Amino acid sequence: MNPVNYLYLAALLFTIGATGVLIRRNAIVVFMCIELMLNACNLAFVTFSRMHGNLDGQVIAFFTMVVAAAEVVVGLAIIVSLFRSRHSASVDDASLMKL
Amino acid sequence: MENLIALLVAAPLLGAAVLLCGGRRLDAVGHWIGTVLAFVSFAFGVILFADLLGKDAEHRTLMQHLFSWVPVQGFQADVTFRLDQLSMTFVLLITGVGSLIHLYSVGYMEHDERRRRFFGYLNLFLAAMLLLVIADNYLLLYVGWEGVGLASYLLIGFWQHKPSAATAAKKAFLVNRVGDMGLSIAIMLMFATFGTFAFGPVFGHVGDTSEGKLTAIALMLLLAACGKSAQVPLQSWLGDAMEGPTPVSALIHAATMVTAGVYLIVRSGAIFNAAPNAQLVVTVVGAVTLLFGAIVGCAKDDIKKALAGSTMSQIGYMVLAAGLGPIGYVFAIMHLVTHGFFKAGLFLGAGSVMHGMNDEVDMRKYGGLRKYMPVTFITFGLGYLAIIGFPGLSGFFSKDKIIEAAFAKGGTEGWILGACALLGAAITAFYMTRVMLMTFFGEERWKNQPTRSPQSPSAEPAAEHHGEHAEPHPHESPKVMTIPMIVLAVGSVFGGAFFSIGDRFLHWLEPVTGHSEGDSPVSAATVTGATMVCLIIGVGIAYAMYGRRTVPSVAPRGSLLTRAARRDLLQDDFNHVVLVRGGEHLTRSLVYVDHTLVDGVVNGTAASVGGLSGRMRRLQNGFARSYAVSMFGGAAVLVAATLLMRAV
Amino acid sequence: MSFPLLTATAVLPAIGAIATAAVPAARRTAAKWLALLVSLATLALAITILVRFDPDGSRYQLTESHSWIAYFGVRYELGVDGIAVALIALTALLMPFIILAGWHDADPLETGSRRWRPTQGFFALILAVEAMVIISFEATDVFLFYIFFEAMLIPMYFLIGGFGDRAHEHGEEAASTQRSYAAVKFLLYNLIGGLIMLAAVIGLYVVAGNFSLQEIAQARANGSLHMATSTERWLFLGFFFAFAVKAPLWPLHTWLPNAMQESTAPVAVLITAVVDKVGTFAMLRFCLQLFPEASKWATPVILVLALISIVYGALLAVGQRDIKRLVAYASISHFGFIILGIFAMTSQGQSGATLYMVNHGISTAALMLVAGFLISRRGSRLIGDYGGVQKVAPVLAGTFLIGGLATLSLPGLAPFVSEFLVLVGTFTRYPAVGIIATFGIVLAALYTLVLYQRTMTGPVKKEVSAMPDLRVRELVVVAPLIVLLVFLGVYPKPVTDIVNPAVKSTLSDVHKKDPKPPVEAAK
Amino acid sequence: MSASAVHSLWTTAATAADPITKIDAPKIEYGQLSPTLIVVGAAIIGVLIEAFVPRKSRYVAQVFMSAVALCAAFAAVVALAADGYGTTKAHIAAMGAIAVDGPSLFLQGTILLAGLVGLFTFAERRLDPEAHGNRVDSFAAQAASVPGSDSEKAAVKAGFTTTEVFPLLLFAISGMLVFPSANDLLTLFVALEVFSLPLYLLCALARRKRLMSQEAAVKYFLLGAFASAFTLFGIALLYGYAGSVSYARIAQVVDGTVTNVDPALADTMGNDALLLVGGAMIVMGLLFKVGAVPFHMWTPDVYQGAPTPVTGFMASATKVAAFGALLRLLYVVLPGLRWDWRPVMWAVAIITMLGGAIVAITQTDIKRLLAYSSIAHAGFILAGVIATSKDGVSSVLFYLAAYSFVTLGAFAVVTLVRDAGGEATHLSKWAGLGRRSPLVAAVFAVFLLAFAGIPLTSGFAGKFAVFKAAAEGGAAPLVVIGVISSAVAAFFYIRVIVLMFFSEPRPEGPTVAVPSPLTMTAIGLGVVVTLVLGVAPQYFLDLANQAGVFVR
Repeated sequence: MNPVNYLYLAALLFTIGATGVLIRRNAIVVFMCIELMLNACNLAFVTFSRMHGNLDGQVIAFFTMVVAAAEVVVGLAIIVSLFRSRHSASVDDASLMKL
Repeated sequence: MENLIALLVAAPLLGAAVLLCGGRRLDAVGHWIGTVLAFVSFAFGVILFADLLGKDAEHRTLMQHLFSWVPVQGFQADVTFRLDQLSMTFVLLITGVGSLIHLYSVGYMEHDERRRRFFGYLNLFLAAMLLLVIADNYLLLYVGWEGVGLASYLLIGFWQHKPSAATAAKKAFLVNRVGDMGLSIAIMLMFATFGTFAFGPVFGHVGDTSEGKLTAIALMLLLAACGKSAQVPLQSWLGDAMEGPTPVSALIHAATMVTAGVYLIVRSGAIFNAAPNAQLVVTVVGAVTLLFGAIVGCAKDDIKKALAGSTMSQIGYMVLAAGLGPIGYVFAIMHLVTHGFFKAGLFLGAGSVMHGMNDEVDMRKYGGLRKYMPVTFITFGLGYLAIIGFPGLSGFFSKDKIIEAAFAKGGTEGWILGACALLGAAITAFYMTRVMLMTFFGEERWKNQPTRSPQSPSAEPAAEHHGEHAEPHPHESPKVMTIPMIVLAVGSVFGGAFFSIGDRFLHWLEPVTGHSEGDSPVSAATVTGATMVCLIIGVGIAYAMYGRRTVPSVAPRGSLLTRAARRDLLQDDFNHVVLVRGGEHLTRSLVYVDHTLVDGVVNGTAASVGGLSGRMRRLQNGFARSYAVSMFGGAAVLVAATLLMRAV
Repeated sequence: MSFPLLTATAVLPAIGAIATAAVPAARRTAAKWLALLVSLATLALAITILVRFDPDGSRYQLTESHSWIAYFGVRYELGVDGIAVALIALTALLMPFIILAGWHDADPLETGSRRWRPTQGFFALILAVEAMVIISFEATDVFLFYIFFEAMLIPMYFLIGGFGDRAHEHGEEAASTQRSYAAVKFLLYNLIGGLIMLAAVIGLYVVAGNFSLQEIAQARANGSLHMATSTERWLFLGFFFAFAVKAPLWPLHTWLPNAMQESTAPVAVLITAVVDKVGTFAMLRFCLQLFPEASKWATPVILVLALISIVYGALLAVGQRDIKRLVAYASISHFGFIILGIFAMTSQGQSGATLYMVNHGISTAALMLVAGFLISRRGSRLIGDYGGVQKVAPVLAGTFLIGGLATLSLPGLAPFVSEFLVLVGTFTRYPAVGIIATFGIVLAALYTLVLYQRTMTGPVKKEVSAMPDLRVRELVVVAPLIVLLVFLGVYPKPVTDIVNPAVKSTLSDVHKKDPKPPVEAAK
Repeated sequence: MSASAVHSLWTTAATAADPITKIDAPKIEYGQLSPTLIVVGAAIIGVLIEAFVPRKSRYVAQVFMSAVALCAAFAAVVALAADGYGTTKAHIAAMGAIAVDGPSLFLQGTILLAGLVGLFTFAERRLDPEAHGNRVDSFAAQAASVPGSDSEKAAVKAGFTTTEVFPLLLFAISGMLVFPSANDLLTLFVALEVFSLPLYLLCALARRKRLMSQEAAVKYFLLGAFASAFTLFGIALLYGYAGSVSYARIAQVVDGTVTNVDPALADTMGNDALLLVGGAMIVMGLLFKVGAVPFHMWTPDVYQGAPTPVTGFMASATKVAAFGALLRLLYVVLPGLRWDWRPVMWAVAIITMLGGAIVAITQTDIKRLLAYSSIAHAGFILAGVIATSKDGVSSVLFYLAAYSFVTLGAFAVVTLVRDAGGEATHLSKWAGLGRRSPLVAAVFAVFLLAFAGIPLTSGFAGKFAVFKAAAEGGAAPLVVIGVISSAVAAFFYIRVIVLMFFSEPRPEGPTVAVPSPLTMTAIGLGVVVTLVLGVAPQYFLDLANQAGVFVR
């Protein structure tokens, strides 16, 4: 089938992820949506690499995974500490600072 | 010899500086310093006069160039003095009368602890006035012009603790400023037209320029003259100026300063001659003022105010004469000099009376003073005869000549002006007789009643010691005061005759002012006759009203005209309503505008930015997700915009 | 190269400022004396400039030129023409008096830690202002000028906001809020003006490629640098706006009354007599030289604004209840005259304007400082709180009167000469404008005499009945100023001789000739 | 599925099928990468120190080692620059991954100095009162413990200190060093994450006001990750467009010198769409880092919540790095697209300048105020970026250098003004500071005036340089708006000065702590640089000018 469709899929996933970030409250879920966006990027990379017929994209995908993993480590650390001090993982609760 | 000219001014200026900066240690001798320096200046005047007489008529002009004052490309204002017959006349008048009045003041101000300063001011005035008359260009003249204004301001307001005095002083200065505006505009016009404002060049090139320009210049000069010489419409300050000590009224507001306007017109004769329309205006102003002043003079009960009115009207005569051109210049000056004598004498007499009457100025509280202060009575009487133009006395000659000249103007206006002059003569006779009778004759209305009219609290400390007791003890003034009065009386008796016999004065001045006999429709004799008739009528009426009947010590309500005249023919009320009130409203509203509009706009902008900030700030609501929304939106817009850029 | 006289004149007060600020808290008096001595030394330097300057020599003299920020094409270029010399002399001259007059204005209040050193700060700031003003008079590099034109706002700002009249009708708290309002207003007005000028400065660089006044002016003259008409006009407006705010010209004037009202008298003098002069000076030097055509294009509007300033300022002065505000509005009226003289573009007008800057400086200083002494005695700025002062303090009243008479430009005192020159210069080219401006002299008489009458004459108010007369220090401040007023009124030639050549060359920059009188009588 | 695609796939498969005789090792110019390598190495050593050095001596070891490393790295940068790598020998190192040229060296130097100053403020231990007899810095004793819990108290009692901040700092710096010199999109992305992640953590480590600190961390992290996801997708699209992530390659494709667009892509989506959308998304990621409107909203909250030393470091170094990357992206990769992105950037710059300045007016917290001012400054710098000229580049470089030191100094001063609850950041508490401690107030006033761009401060020189470049680049309206907004900005800087000097001090007002030489050097350096760059900027301007050329 036409690899371009994979691109459409990637774009779709990305949008879903972004929407999730915008509408979900729970920090963990928001974070997962971001991961989803990253994976959408990966898909796009792989597809492009396939279409261009060079391996750069696939290599980049690996990098992305590593970075995503690192982000998970940091992100979870932060979110967990927040959760422990507030007993809630809701992003909206964390709004001491405003205006 | 030229170098003496500067000394004329220097002497009194030195006096002023010493006395004003000297401090209290000079209090003891200050007045004598001032007086001596005044006489010194007079001495210089006499020497110079002798020198001038030594020369032949055509070369009687001394010039002294001191230094270049304001040199800017094309604009050359130098400190140069010019002493010709005209200036000389004034120099003698000013220094002569001035010195006498200094002398008089020594006695008059004896009890004032600020006497030193008084003499400082008097000297300052002499210096400024002399500068005015010997300046060789209009700008320097302007300096003297405002200088005398300043001196008059300081002297009118000399008793500054009296609000009325302070106000009068301010008023005098302001009204004069309006006149000065005219003078400065005139100078600008001259500079724009001739590229200079020195007498010689300007008069020399009058021929080369259009009549319109000249008329403009002349009218501006006239405005200045009106201010200084209290001519309608700028006359209102003179009456109030009587708040000043009497010697000041005598020197500044009778003999010298107020005549500066006449000097200006005569000095600028060349310009006026070339601008007949302007001359017509001058004559009209003169005629109106001489009637105005006379009428006001009739109504006043305050002896000084009455005299002030008369001054106004006499100067009206001079201005009228000056307006007539070469026909009248000489006589204007002549009347000016004689008036200087008798009016100064009259004022000094009035001062002497007040001195004896605890500074009472209301004539209705005088009466029968002749036997208490004989010298004053005689000198005052001579002055009186002089001013009404009693045959043989100085007023007779000078005024008569002016009336003739008025007729000699010819044409309808000649008749009208002449008529006014005659009428004026009649009224003069009336009000002066009234003053005379109310003061020196009739029963002694000051007996058994406390003087001191409440509305004028004690001015002179003289009153403060032998002040508040029931009734005054009229007494003759000390020698130091009477001597000047006597001298002036002599002058006012013989001055006119001396000048007129053989036309001495005419020949003396003619080189400067030029002279022409007009074509008078009526003979000199007729005019004299008419004047006599007017004189008799005036005196007669006055005698009927004030000599025969007893004078009520409280002023009767009087006719409408009288009441109007008491209030300077409502001219002050007009000023008050239109200028003062209107001005107050204007300034108040402007202050409001400045605060709300001009300032408000700025503050408003600032406030609106602040409000905007407050609103924008609410977007920052602390919710991470809404931040994300803005980012997402931003990204979307960014992408869309980029694509759009490519599309268009 | 020779001794950098101009730099020295500017640097000396700067060093003095630092030194003064460094004086330890306990030694206030030492700081005062130090400041006074520095200002006197600066005066000495200024006088040497006056002596070394040759009126008939080249246009800019004592020039110094060093590379500074080559990357911006900015050079450290100093040079003085007659106008600058006159104004530098004025500045250096007034400073000792200002310092002396403010001798006790900054003695510390109770509050504040012992490290808080208001006195040192006060005098240091004054000297800093002097340094910046002087160098902006000397700068012939637009950028250099701009930097100090802007930078001088900061010390002024602290002077206005930090130090005010001691006794205040509404108490110290209200006073400090009003002060900071005035200070902020001053700073924002001038800063906005300056920033708009910054845009114009950048624009000028883009067009001209460098900042050297002389180079650009020459290039304009010989046509090698062409500016599009619209560009020139925009740039001119950018410059003029800043200077008009500084001057101040109606309707950009409203900061001045607040600033002068809230600051102490010496600082008020500093504002109106010294700092504001930079604005008018800059119009003369930069606007006319850099943008001659645009200047001519804008002249009608500017003349009208100047006229409004004259009349409006005078009328508002009449309506004031606060002595200092009154003087402030009077100054606005006077600045109207100065600007009128500059843009009349006649030699009389511009010489008059320059002379006016000097004279106005001296006369306002005299009037304002005496007013300050008066206020410090009674502790109120309201005219209504006074009356009959001349009875109890005749010398004070006398000096006050002389200051007032100078303000209403009485002949024989210095301001008369300059005012008349301005009027004549304006009249020869724009008669109507000249005549309207003449009304200013009547109004001036009005507000001055009303002020004098209300405060000094009349029955003695009991609050003032115990008022002491001028002290020695105060006499030392006032007397020389009055002497100067009289001297320059009688013999202004020394100043005009210095100024005239500079004005001549300025006029040639704008290709204007004096209108010839139809009748050449003088020749 | 188009034929050509299959064909290309086969060919690659074929080449891949060939027996591999030898792999030629990639050529890495270690010397030229030394600055980065030193810092990374130091960071790793730091981790080891955490692991093996006893708690007592960690602090000293960490501080000493980091300081040495940063100085060494800076020395290396200077050496490289002196060796001409900034100008003549500028080239692309590490197989095209890293550019060693003027801008990167200049920015690396700036970042390293900023990092050093940041390190000093991190290491400050005199401000807080001693807890149980041992000095404490502004970081949580034990980040893991719940705020206010017993474990936290225990940690404090035990005198724990989070010395991990130093390795984290070093990692962040290393990422920032790479960021502006990255020469392909992948490196760019990795560098972005490398310096972002440590910052996220550092934000969470405040000793006082931990809830706010954690909140700041969460917001920063989530939004940052969100933004980097966009960046990554943008990278993917560009890769799709050009078939490569190397800047040079993409630039060539954009210019049309080479065309290797996969026909399949070409006919499905007009390939420019890929380019434009991808470019826009990457730029958006960078604009997020520089805090440009509308991607700025994290700035105030994070600046306020993070420990002040971190804020200072972040505010200066992040901006430097991000603008460096932005410049390189726009000047090296997308110059061919100038006419597409310039108008957009115009708009961004304008709203950033005005927005930042206007909102700042009504701020009541000094840290938030500085945050908004940093937004406004981002706008000014963007004006220089838009100039698209050599002058534009060098002016931006100069501005960044000047700005970063002022910012560090300002935040360092903020750490000094304290009351019972830690730093007294509410403006009302600053009232009358000038009376209590004139020196501190004066120093802070200097910084504020520099922010406001008053002449004789570095702020003015920078602003002038940027506006001048913009004007010459034909962006006169931008200059005017910039001038207006700096007038607005001036208002709130002045407000603070008024507060400090002209208003009466409160009785219960804050005290000013006497810092250790560390913070003193930080502040002193800030003042010195501010004044030197204000009075005699010539040398540094020349430096920036020489460094103004990107290697392609």
